[in-house]
Amino acid sequence: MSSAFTKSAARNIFYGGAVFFFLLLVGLSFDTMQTLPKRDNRENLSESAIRGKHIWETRNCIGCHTLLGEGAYFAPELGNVYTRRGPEFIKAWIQSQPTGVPGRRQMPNFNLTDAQLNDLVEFFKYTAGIDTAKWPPNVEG
Amino acid sequence: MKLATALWVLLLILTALTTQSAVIAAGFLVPFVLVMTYIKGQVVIDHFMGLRHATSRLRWIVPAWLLVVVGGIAYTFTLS
Amino acid sequence: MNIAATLPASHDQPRTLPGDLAIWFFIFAELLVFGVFFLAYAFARARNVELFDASQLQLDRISGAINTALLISSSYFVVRAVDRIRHGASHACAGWLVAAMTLGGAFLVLKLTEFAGKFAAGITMSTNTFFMFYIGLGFFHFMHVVLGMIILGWVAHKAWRGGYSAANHAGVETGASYWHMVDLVWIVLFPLIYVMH
Amino acid sequence: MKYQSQAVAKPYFIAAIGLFLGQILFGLIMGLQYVVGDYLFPAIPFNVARMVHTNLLIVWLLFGFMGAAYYLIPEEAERELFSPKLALAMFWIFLVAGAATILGYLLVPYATLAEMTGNNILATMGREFLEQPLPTKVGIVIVALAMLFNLSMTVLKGRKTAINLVLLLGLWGLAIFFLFSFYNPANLVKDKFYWWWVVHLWVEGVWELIMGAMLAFVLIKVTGVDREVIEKWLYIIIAMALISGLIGTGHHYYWIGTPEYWQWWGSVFSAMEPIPFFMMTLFAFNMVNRRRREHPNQAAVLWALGTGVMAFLGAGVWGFLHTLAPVNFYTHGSQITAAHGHMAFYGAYALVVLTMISYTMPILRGREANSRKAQVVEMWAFWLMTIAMVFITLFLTAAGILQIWLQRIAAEPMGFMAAQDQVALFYWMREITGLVFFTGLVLYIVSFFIKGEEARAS
Repeated sequence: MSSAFTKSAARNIFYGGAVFFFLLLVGLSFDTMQTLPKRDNRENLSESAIRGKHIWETRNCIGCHTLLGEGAYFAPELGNVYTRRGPEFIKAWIQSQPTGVPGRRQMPNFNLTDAQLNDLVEFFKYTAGIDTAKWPPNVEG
Repeated sequence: MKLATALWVLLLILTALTTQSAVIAAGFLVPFVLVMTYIKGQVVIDHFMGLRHATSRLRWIVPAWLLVVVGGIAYTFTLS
Repeated sequence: MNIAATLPASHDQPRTLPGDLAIWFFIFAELLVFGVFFLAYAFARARNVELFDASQLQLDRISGAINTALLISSSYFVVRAVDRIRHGASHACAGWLVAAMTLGGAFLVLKLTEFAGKFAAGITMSTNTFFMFYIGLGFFHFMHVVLGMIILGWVAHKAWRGGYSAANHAGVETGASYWHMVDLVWIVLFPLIYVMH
Repeated sequence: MKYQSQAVAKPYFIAAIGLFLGQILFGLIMGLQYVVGDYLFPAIPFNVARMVHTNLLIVWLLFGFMGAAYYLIPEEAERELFSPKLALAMFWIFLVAGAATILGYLLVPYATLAEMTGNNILATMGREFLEQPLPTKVGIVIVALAMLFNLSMTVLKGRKTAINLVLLLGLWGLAIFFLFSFYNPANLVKDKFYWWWVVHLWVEGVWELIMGAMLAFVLIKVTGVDREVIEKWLYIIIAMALISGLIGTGHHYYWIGTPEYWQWWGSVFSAMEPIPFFMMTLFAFNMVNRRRREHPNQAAVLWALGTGVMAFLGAGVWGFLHTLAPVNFYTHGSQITAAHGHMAFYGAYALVVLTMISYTMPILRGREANSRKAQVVEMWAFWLMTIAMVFITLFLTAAGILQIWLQRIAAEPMGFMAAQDQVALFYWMREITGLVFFTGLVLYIVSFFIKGEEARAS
């Protein structure tokens, strides 16, 4: 006797399972949103840092760098760059690009003003303060 | 159905024993509770789910699951 | 009750897995998830015994035990329901299923009371690893009870309207198998999280 | 071709292949920039090349999905498409919008592009894979909605099969989850959290429905196995995909500021994600073994089997490799991710679109199958591309392991660029393998122009 295996049962399991696990995802996301204030460093999300995030986005920095491990893997992790390098180094580095060393990877110069550089650094400072469960493993990112 | 009813009573007794066992001697607790759990699980699998009489090639999966889970839990209690 | 009725129907004819094979894929997947979570709990506990033991003391073991009894009994009622439909007794089948669902509902109420107490005490999934498992796994199982009740309700409704017969009742077995799985998982979950230390 | 309106699929497929070629060309540029850092600088900086590479991938896959849907839905619904004209109009809108976007990336500095296209009104740009300017994003939504209207009307008035319902559901999900790309909060953690509701819920959620439906459709056609059998397995496989994949989103929530319980939830559920892919492989081989006919288009059968195997390897095995939180702690944001990304996208999505193209294109061109000669070339293309992709993945994996060791584990951790210099050899090997892949792709395109006598069922 062959086992009963009907398309309608399979379909019900698909729809039921999909709804069930989507609701679970929504539930966990809801809890995450409740917990985030303790972890996401929102108290340091200043106007300046918000402007910095805008600069980060409109220069497509994610096209080369990672931020908290997400992005391209062509250039260093910047989620913790504030800790690794400090504000002055970051600004000087951005201003001195591209290095023009033959054969080396090049970063474009975005001609940022001092105010924009400060905003970007504020954004990195805010990012470095996010509780990332101790990632990355060390300061090199 | 008499069998099922008897097993139902058995399961309730084993549950009561599991709950009360928390106050018995500590060293004895874990093996006792695990054996209770294993018996209860096997009863549900065999007689409630009805896998004892199933002929499918897949029927071993659920008892194997119970064995692995209970065995794995038992193992971790030997670690500490 | 005639002689045939006292014997499990399965003795008469060899059967494959009860119900529809499709539900068994779902059951296997669910068991896998729960199994991995149980072992994860056990290994996490072994690495942090004091924390787990101390946190466990805050649980209401009696509430957990009552809930175990409720689920086991409802599982038994479902067995009765399947037995009835095998004899073509649609209304009796639906009655037993409603009884099982009532106990499931009681489980949900008790569980919610338990959770409400924990939330009132400021305990969340992020409190510590023990409570991550207690609340997370408890809630996950809670959702399974809800889903199981929806399935049973659907089956009961169809049974009441005469949608199943002694010859054709795979749908009842399908729902029953899922409900027994929910019960089986709780049978392991209760001693693991509430009792063993 | 059973219905005249299915012909609208053809331009979609041609565009898809053209954009695929573009994607690979930019991939080669990037691969070279990994080792010759100043190659094409400042004309095409790496970030621009990457944006073009990934956006072309997304757009050609979308073209492929749309073309496949316009072919598949009428055939399954057993009626003409609701409006072939609308479908054709959407094709041109999407193509022009896509081309304009790519040209925008290449010709205008990104910040200027952002300013020109209203990013200051609603900032959505500059996030990985969602770099498109606001008008493009709105365009994608409009094109998707027009397509969904068109297809839904077709299905509503026609036969409803599991395959066209699942495909339609996948496409609706694709459109709905894309809406999260318009949500870009200043809070970086929230930004990233909901960014994954587009990216993850696409590739490990609704796209799997699209993929499953397309694969099931082709399998029914080329094997002649009973629809009932194929459709119930389709439901079970996609059920498993969503059961594991929805909470599997958690494997992206380990280190971005989200609560730490995601390490447990993400690990447990994403560890199950290989299961549906494994089932899909078994499913494809099983159905082919149980075939009731020898379809003359053997190339399509090869692509279908290849999809099963490569999706399992790329998405399943390579995903599992670094999905558990304790492993991911070290591999997160390394070349391991790149390795997985390449093989998963190729194995699951590029191959399923190519399967669909391989099956439908001869029919769209008025024959059941291409000539033996053309099919042989097509199969060569399959093997070249697939083997090249396996090696690209292996080299990137090797690069990743070495990178992680030097940069994250060694007692004296190296800086990022110092570690990159150490793994340059693997990048060179990847680039060479990339050329092999490119050769395969050229051969694939050539196969469309090879004539000869139509292959017949044996």
